[in-house]
Amino acid sequence: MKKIINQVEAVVDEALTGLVRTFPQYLIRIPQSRVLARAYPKPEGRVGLVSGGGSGHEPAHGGYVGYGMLDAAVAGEVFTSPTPDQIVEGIKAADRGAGVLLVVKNYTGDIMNFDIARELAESAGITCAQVVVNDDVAVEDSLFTTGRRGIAGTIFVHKIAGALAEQGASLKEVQAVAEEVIAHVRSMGFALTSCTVPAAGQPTFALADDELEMGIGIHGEPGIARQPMLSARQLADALLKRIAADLGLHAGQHVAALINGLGASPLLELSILAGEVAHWLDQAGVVLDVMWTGEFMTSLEMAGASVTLLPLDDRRRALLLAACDTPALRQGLRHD
Amino acid sequence: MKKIINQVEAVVDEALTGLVRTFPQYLIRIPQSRVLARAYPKPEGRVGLVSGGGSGHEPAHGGYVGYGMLDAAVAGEVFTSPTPDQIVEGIKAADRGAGVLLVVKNYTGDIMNFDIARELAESAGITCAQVVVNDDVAVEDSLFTTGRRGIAGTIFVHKIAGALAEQGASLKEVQAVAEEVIAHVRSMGFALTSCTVPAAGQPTFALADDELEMGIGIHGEPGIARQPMLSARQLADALLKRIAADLGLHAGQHVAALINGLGASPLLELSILAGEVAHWLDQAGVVLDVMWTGEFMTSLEMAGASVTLLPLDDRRRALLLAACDTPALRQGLRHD
Amino acid sequence: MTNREFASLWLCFKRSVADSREYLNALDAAIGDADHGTNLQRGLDKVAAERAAWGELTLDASCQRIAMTLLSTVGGASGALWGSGLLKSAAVLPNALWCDEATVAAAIGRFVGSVAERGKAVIGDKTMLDVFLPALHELEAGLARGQPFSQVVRQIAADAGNWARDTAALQAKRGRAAYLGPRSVGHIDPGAWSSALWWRCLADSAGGGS
Amino acid sequence: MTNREFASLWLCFKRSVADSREYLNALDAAIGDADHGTNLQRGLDKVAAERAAWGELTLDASCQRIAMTLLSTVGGASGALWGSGLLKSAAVLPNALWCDEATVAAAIGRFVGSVAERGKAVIGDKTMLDVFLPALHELEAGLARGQPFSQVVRQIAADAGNWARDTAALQAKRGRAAYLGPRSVGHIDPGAWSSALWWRCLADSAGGGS
Ligand SMILES: Nc1ncnc2c1ncn2[C@@H]1O[C@H](COP(=O)(O)OP(=O)(O)O)[C@@H](O)[C@H]1O
Ligand SMILES: Nc1ncnc2c1ncn2[C@@H]1O[C@H](COP(=O)(O)OP(=O)(O)O)[C@@H](O)[C@H]1O
Ligand SMILES: [Mg+2]
Ligand SMILES: [Mg+2]
Ligand SMILES: [Mg+2]
Ligand SMILES: [Mg+2]
Repeated sequence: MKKIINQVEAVVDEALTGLVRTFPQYLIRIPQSRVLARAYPKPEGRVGLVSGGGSGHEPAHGGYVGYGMLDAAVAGEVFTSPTPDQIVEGIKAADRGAGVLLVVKNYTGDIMNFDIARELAESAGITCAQVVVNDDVAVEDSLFTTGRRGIAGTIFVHKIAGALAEQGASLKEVQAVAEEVIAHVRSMGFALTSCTVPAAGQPTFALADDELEMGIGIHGEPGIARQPMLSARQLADALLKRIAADLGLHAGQHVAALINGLGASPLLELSILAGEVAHWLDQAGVVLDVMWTGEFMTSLEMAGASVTLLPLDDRRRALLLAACDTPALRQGLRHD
Repeated sequence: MKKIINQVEAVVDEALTGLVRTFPQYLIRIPQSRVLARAYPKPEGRVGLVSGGGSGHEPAHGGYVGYGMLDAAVAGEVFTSPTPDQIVEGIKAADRGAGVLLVVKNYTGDIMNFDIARELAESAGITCAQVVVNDDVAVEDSLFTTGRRGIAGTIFVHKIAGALAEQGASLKEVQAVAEEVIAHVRSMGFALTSCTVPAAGQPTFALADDELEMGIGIHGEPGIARQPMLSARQLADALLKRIAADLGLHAGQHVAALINGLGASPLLELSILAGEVAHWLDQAGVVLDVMWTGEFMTSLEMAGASVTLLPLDDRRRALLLAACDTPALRQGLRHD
Repeated sequence: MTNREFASLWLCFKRSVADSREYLNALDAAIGDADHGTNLQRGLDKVAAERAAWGELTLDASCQRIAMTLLSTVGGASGALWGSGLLKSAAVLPNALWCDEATVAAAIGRFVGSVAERGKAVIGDKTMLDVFLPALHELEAGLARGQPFSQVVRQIAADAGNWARDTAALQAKRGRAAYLGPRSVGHIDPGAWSSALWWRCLADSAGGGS
Repeated sequence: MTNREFASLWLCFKRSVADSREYLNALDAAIGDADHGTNLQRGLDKVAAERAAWGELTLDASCQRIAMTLLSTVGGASGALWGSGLLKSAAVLPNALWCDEATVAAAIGRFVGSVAERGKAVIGDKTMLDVFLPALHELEAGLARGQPFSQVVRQIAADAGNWARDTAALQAKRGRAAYLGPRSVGHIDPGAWSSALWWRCLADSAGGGS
């Protein structure tokens, strides 16, 4: 294992230090915690947004703390959901007196730790609501199991719910729009390499030079199938077919797409995938209103990517395009 | 070699297609060329900025085309400087009647191709000026060789010269500020892994699991020395010692720092390095006014990073912090 | 069970997990995210480090402290399950330095009930419950038959490794491994394995010398 | 030299470079960026593809076209050097289907002069000039001695591989390899090697059958 680190035990702590040093105009760290909160909190009386989860997904989630998105992000150990006490700190930091929405990805650990935290925060008098993102169509959505994972589609939830919260909507309204996004957003990813959890010291799995893992999550866990390597066009097709089928996508529909690198795949390759996704949608008669390409929700230094689609109506489009100003996502600058 | 591509010959072309599909509000592609230009050109009478070079450094340089930075970027094949005819297209696209500044990185191929292009453009009646970035202190600056390489410090040149051009300064003034930045900016990098040029099909060099290459460039070429792996703190120290010595850096000086990932190193690790750089500067009594951490000038999927320092005076700081709006760099949003 | 025995149970568990850390991570790498050993070790190291400061604590208080420490240092699924489960156990344990064996069984029963309720897993879902549920059953049955606690627990400790190993045949329905679907078959559940280690420590600490 | 011989020189060079592509890339990987074979091949493939459309072109025109094609498809250091160098050669070649051997030598002389001027390299800098300069010298000396062109060029072709190989001992002073400093020693310069291939093709195409 070769990484730009000091001790494996200190990775999360030191990365948070570095983020705050890089983005002092955006982020503060709540003392003695692993919570990043806005350097300039939103006005009193607005709904707060908290997200979080294991580390190793940078820029998620600290990178989305700022105007128009999150109010606080709680970082666990690498790929380990944060503990309830830390989440409570995040909720307190985000609370501006109008309630706090927790955006949780659907993992047993995250759900349970956020549940415990919510119980604690509510007994401390902070009204909380929670939404659970489960956008990964690679995983079967069954009542008898834990259901689908939450992956990169979470960023669209942060963006749209964050924009509405910034406008002064109520907790109910912000929760409702988040749930509306969750009901529509679908993702799927693949890996060309595994990643190495620092504390484990070796790659979680091994792939031959002509293999890929299809339907990968964001924790280095194996995907749903190992298969021969595909071209960018075939990859786009494999992901989009499954996403489109799940969504019942049809010609004339408007969508936003997120082409998300998992860590080691360079923008050169992600751009090629973006071009193929756009081409596939063109062929299907689907209107691509917005596309974001880059690294939004990574899996340490895994090579690979995920594709997310979110069907848009006028309101979701407007909220998605609303100005935001965070370390990792900035848009809406006005100039000549 | 496993990459998200179709055919190796089409990599650059398809990546440009994907970039334009992702950023239609920022970029257009000049037909039949590998030139990306602003979708909304700056007003007539302002100085144009053109940069470019081999591909494989994404988001450089197309990612910096937009308000406050470049007017056009010319992409060569992977790690191969663009040809003169393409550069001429870029110059034409950037020309708003007040002359065009070419920002070239100091590589024999780039220099010669830009030289030929400049001769062609000037004979077509476009006034050009050129600056050559050579910030890499790993390479000895000698009159008898090609001198130092241009690496990530180039981004500061784009930003500062671009901001001044946007304000309506003359070609002479824009060139002068670019040269001023070049005179002050210093960088150095290291690699934990090699990268694979798509057309070559295999890694340019091999590193053992406990080795790194110190003083690496951005083309997968070997660095100046192979040495045992270092911790993040030791890496920061090794780079900064050399940069500081070259700059004659002293306590009380104000600087901007750029922590630049080379492709595969995740933000988690870059943030740790950023924290160490900030800590080193604190210890040295140097005032860190601005720090950017992320992927700015990559070397395909190489793992590793470079650190850049630019001493600041009030004018350079103001230009560095001025608003800009490009695919890869956006700042200066005003909000409550 | 005395408070000393209770403390030595957790120190034993800390050592066992540390010794098996790589193995637990490897089990988790096959069907999860390679951190189960790291997670438990982080929490148990903290428990051991804090123990010096406890002095003579009553059973309810020490169980409560261990619960809070695990809850705030382990994270992940196992942190929430162990932490909140032990909080329930603490409510059953007395404000005393000793309790009888029926109370120990009741405390374990509350723990298992809490894990099942929070995690919504049932037997056969390939989780820690595939060790804890049969173990609890055997404990209650043995005590009901009038067998000595130490003997019952030693037998459970001997069986627990097999119960954990048997999870290899199961398809995961809960936890991170569930996302693998049929691919989860063929691998032992890491949480089941660490649970077997806990029962071995219980036998060693409270089962009386052999 | 006839225009047919001129064309066959370039088709030979295209084939040689294609055959040596991996080797040229490997040489460039050691002290540069692993693309020299890919770069030249891309340009020469284009030259060969366009050739069909040329018909019977005069020497100056075909040299000019090759120059422009290489200039606009090769890129990098070698694209600029070969392209702009050949543009200078074209200015020396006649508007005719044939030229004498002194004119060929003059054209090569202009090429070498242009490469030296644009690239600012001198002999021993570990570049293509470490083949082209001694080759030009031998050509001019041989012709001055009155030796037949074909014989002189065959001798140069035989020596060129050694001149290229000798660059291994040199430390690079120009081009990308210069950044390696002392680490560039011990590796053959890729541009010197491809230059040796060009001279071999000149001998084959214009040197008369052997
Ligand atoms: N819903 C659940 N009910 C019971 N046990 C569970 C549940 N989910 C996970 N587990 C247990 O937790 C173990 C994984 O713990 P750990 O790796 O520490 O957490 P994470 O899965 O969050 O990385 C699994 O092996 C399983 O035994
Ligand atoms: N200044 C120079 N003068 C002469 N030849 C040069 C010079 N710089 C580079 N070369 C030649 O070009 C070759 C490299 O070409 P190539 O790999 O295609 O371009 P790049 O270095 O831009 O990747 C070198 O091996 C060397 O022979
Ligand atoms: Mg985990
Ligand atoms: Mg090159
Ligand atoms: Mg785990
Ligand atoms: Mg090269």
